[in-house]
Amino acid sequence: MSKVTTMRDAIADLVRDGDCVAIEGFTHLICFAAGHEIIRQRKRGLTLCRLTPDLIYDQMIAAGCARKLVFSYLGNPGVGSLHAVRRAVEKGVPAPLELEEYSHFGMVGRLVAGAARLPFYPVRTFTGSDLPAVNRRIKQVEDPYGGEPVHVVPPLNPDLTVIHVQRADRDGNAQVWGLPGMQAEAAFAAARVIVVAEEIVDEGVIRADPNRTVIPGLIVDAVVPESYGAHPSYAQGYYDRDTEAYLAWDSISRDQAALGAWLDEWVYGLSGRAEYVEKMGPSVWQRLEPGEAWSGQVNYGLYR
Amino acid sequence: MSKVTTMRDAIADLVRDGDCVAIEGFTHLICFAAGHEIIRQRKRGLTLCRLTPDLIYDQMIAAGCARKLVFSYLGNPGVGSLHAVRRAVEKGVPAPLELEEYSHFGMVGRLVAGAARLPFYPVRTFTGSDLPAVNRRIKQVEDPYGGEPVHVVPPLNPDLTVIHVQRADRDGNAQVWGLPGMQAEAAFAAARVIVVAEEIVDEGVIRADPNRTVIPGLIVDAVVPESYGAHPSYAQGYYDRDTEAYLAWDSISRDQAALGAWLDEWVYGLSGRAEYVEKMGPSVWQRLEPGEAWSGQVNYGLYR
Amino acid sequence: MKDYTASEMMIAASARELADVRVVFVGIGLPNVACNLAQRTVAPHLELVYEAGVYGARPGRLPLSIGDPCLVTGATSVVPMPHLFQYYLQAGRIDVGFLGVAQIDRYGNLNTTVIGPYQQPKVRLPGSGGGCDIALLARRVLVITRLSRRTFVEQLDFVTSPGHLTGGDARGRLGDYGQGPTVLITDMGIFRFDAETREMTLTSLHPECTVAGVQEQVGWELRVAEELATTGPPTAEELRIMREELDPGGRHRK
Amino acid sequence: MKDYTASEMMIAASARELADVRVVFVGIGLPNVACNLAQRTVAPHLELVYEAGVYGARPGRLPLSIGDPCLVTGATSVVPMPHLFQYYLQAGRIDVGFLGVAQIDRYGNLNTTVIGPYQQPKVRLPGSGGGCDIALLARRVLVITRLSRRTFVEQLDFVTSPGHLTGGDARGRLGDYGQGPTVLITDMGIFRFDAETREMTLTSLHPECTVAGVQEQVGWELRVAEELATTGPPTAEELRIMREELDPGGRHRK
Repeated sequence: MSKVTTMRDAIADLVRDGDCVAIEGFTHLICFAAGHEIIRQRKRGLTLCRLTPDLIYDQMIAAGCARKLVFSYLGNPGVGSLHAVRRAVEKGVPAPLELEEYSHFGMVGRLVAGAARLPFYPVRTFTGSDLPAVNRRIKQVEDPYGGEPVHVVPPLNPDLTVIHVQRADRDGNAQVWGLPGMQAEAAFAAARVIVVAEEIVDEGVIRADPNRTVIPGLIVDAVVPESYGAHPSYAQGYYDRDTEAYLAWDSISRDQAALGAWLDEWVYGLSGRAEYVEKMGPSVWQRLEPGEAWSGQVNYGLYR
Repeated sequence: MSKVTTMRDAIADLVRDGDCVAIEGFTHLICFAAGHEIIRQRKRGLTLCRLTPDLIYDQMIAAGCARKLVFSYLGNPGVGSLHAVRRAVEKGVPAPLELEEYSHFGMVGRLVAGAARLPFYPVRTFTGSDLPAVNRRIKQVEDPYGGEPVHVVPPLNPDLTVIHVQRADRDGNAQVWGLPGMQAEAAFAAARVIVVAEEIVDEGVIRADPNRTVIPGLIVDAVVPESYGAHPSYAQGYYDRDTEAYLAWDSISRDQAALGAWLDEWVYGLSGRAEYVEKMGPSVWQRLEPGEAWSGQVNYGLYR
Repeated sequence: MKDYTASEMMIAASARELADVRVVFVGIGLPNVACNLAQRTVAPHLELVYEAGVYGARPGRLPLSIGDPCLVTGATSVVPMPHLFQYYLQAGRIDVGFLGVAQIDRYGNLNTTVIGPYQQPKVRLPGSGGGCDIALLARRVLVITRLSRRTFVEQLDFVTSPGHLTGGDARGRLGDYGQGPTVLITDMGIFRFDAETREMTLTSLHPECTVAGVQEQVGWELRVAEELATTGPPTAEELRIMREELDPGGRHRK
Repeated sequence: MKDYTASEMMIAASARELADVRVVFVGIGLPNVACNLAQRTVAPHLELVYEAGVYGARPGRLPLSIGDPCLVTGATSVVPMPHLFQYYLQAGRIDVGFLGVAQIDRYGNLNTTVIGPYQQPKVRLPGSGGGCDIALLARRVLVITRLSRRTFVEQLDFVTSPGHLTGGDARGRLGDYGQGPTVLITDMGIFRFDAETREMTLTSLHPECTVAGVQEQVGWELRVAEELATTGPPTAEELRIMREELDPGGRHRK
């Protein structure tokens, strides 16, 4: 069954105001295209979850989509602050933002518990930190085998998770190489899943290498083909992380007006990712094109 | 650093009488070569751990290597009983065997806890089953978030784990395709690890496809090249599961004398796996040779 | 005279129960044959899940073991076991768990552990494997087994995999688990579990079988549905697939 | 006059601390530069671990982010994050965790969360990321940061990542965790933590730096080792690698 659709339709159908939304991807495969479409469709009151909110949530928060953020690292990775988030937290601009924070391992545990339908997940961290004091969802359980008590975190189950992948078939069976991050867990934990793919491939391509499949079509509601949909983050083997864009965001986002102008130009002013790619221009995509480093292939063997 | 050695030396150096040993591999990649060498070196008093003891533990128990079995499925998969284990359990022949049993999910949880150094692992199973009544290591913890109590199992940390893989480099960085089973968890949970590989490859082969690496050399003590080392189990893409051998074992193992003669011929009477392969003869290996089904390859991209 | 065996009838009837099912967790032995037949007949889009770590298998032959290499080649996804048991089974993604059994009672509780006392068993059976986990966590459970007084007992020697426990709402009170056994397929007829008492009830007899014949193989007073159906015999196509493709050796069809 | 910057001295000194280390968990920012320099100088077999899921990275360029694609291509193993955090970090497989910081106190406790009160922060910092996890679970921790009164404070606004807590055996009483910070490398000197009190102690001054100069940047009365060493200046090779290979733009070397 084909679930292939456009980003516009997928977001319109599957994102509701007030939803808990995860656009996952740890540095790798962050679906900016989905985030921009959510901004464009002026979704409101979202709880946004990600380990690293990154530029995409900075943009969504600046655009007024979110009321709450569940996270573990609130920075522009390798650059510095997320200024829009800071304005919301420090000054309530454009609106106050509720924070619920963990360490990375805490967020990892939350998503594993969500995917596994466990009531809690044990993580040997947080001890001695002030985090449990400001986040009462971090609790402890006794060790029934007589050891020390261990911290636990509750499951995280987004209403919607968006996963960007290198390739998927029409049913949503999706493959990733390079950093798998929390992609599988975020998808399995969610009630609804959008898979956004650099390429739509035949089912046979997926079945030729089943060990690379991280998400089965079974849990996928919509499949969106969207080339360069993760820029300025990256897709291993397809394009590089756009360091210049991450550095440039630091100055754009320091000023709410400049940020507004950027959103007008790059999000509201465009119909979708295809226009973004065209407007960005071929020199950018050329600069980000990696050389070749092939995996080699393995024989699964034909057994009849 | 090269850790390449022979099976004889690896077993002599790394298996001690009384050890807790896991030769892991769920149906796939069960290292019979290592089990036979343990029999040949007459190791004694072992606690053997595996989800499915399979023929290899049936043979090791018949040979008197073990005093205890930790497991979840005590059968000849797809065929029927493990007769040597049954003789030990039902009649104490050749010696009594202590059993500690779980469901598969319980064993999965034990190895994950062992690999993750967690004091326990929660699994939503066992409720309503008699298993917790006969295995007091299965306990419950309260859900601090107000839900139902959940069963937990304790970590399993073998003294030694043997993992069979399709390929590894000299440092023990090992890759598997096809069923990954509990290979990674069993290795990470262990104090000592032997990697047995169908092929030793250059480090560059491993680094060309890092997503396929399930075991890092970091946790590996010895690397043994051993072609056909998993027979009559199989290595995906290398050789088929030997259904005939699994069926034949049913009658060989029904009789302790016949089984003893089999051990004399196929284990004690041979110096190692190379002789076993030669004695088995080319027609067997030809019968088990699969056709080709290649994975295709992916581009990781060169980033400089 | 019938031109098929009782086992062939049982396997065909089992496969038909999967007609509307999307995802089945396939147990070892007879369930394996039935699910593979279903995928080739009534349920071409049936996703076969194997505890070894396979989702979406398309085996080119009948696998002897549930970890056969033919389950991997051409599958949709192959994953480590913690992933399969947690994100698929425990998460409630499995529509049907399909199990075989050594002993079963009237409430569909299953024993695959021991005959006799646990500490000094008369017969040591294989144990749970994934059985207990599947019985609790699949949304519902199908059971396939041959009728016999050794199998259909008043009192289990050991409850490996919970069915409806003592009947009624006993299972519901266990907590957040699947609904347990809904159908039991045997070599003489099909049983369903009463909506209220949860006792197994004969609802369909296979051709040429009788209630008295079934009762003879069951260790308690059998409950029979008011309207008893007759199972349609195996079709020529079902028989052809079983005999030519799935089990030419006849291991499971005898 | 020195032909290198204070930051170059700091990075070189940090890299040298990794001489005998096998596995380092690399934090974002300065630790990233120091670990990459170490791999190219004193520790060619150093295994770089990145929280994004990379073991055994051999980056061909200095990654800006800890999830850069250059960390993946040519790495030994790339795994999902639960695997990395549990089987590597929590299991005690990481020899050294290498962290940067916004605020640090005399016992090596780290704050990367807020300046000011948590609920109404003056400055909202990035938060823990993997910091708290690495600080607890790596066998020991190295910290790299520039000296300044804003950073070296008497009292943290928030303990994100525990160091030695209130000193003495306070950390040991926490339970089964790593030994915490053992070395702190700054732009003016190197500190180690007293075996008994666990207070940070200046043990080496970089060339042309003074105790008084260090004290000026620290918000409490500094503890200085009886025998104070002088750090060897960056070698020509260290400088060449930093300047030509790792950070030609000078982002971290200023």
